Amino acid sequence: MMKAFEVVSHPIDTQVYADYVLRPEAGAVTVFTGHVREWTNGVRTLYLAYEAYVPMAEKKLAEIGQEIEEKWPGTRAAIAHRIGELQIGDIAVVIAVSSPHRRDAYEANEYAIERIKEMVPIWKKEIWEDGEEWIGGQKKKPEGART
Amino acid sequence: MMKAFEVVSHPIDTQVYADYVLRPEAGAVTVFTGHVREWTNGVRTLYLAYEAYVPMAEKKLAEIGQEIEEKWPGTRAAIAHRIGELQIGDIAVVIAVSSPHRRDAYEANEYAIERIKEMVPIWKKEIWEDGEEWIGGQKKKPEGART
Amino acid sequence: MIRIFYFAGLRELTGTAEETAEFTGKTVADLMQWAESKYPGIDNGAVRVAINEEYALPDDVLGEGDTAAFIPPVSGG
Amino acid sequence: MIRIFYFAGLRELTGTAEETAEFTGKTVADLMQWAESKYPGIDNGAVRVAINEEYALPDDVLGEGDTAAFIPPVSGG
Repeated sequence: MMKAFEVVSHPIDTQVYADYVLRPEAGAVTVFTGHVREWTNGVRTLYLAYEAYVPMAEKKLAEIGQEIEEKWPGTRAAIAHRIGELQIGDIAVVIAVSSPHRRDAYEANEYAIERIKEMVPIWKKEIWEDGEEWIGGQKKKPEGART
Repeated sequence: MMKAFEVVSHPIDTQVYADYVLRPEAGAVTVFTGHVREWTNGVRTLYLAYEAYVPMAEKKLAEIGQEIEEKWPGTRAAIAHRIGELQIGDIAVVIAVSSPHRRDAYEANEYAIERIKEMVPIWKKEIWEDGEEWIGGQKKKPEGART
Repeated sequence: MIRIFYFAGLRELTGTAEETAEFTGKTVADLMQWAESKYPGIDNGAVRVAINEEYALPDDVLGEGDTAAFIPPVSGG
Repeated sequence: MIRIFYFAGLRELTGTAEETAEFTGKTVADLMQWAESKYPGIDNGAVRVAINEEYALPDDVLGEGDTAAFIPPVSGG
């Protein structure tokens, strides 16, 4: 049985979260998945290790869900983040949002990933051929202006 | 064997399109699904019927894919639209976009659905309890400003 | 001869999905005028014509064997 | 007694994931000062402290049985 906001240590099946948010009044569903990328700034990643403060992370994910339902009434959200060792291409995070109209589904979904990167206690370690490092403070990297 | 830009008359399996766009350099995948909604402006829909000018529609979907790869270099897209009779909750359209960074994946995905609604020759007929009507000119409805 | 397709509400208006007509060398505007006189109401200002699966302009000229399609406002998605 | 958790790079810095200490009635600022003297470098300006799974302020007071966590900059997603 899945929880709508959860940290898991198994591969993520996105369909579970898309199904959870679908309702007869929902005309639009957005599903975002964040994947382990092989190359970041010219450095080749072998794999990643994610760690979380699980109970707090699940609480914060649920808070993000609440924020979304308040900011975009009529939406429903589900979020899961995987921890442990992840290989290139694996899904680290899935965010599913449904809403009657598509614009809200896009906006609320993007809001969720921004908030996750700001405040959910989950950490990523990148393992390269010649070393490894815990990544932190990513939200300070320039990513273009928020719309 | 799926095509990356296709009109289909069977239920849409979103995973096929998400898998198609995933590559080792893609850190983000957005999958949008448009679903048959039960209520629109207070009127209850029983089901929908979609019709397409299939060869032209597939050509136009592929053009949208090209536009996206030009506007957001490094992205890859796949789009499918279903035709025939669809029930409440069924997926009418799926748009999958991958990109190295998440912002492009959101923007390009939303661009695709806007373009579909502008220029892809596909038509929706709503069937209600007391009648039916071909829907047209939807893009003229106010939907909020484009970002 | 060209082939002419009608879709969605226009198919219901004309009562046919497809027909052929003699329009080689004539323009899209000519075709529209002919269609309006045959199916009053089809030229309602919102209909586009596609030639060989591309949106066409009123001055575009039809060639032998071309396919024309009357495209009402689209509503996919 | 309170329980104290260390995560990610801080766990590697301290060499421990969890310990207990006597901080009942003291503040988060006191806890941070104690941690910095025990594990130099932990108070690097980017670390947040959570009490019972909520981010806390320096003046917040710890209660008996509370759980404190040192939260380095997060990097989920």
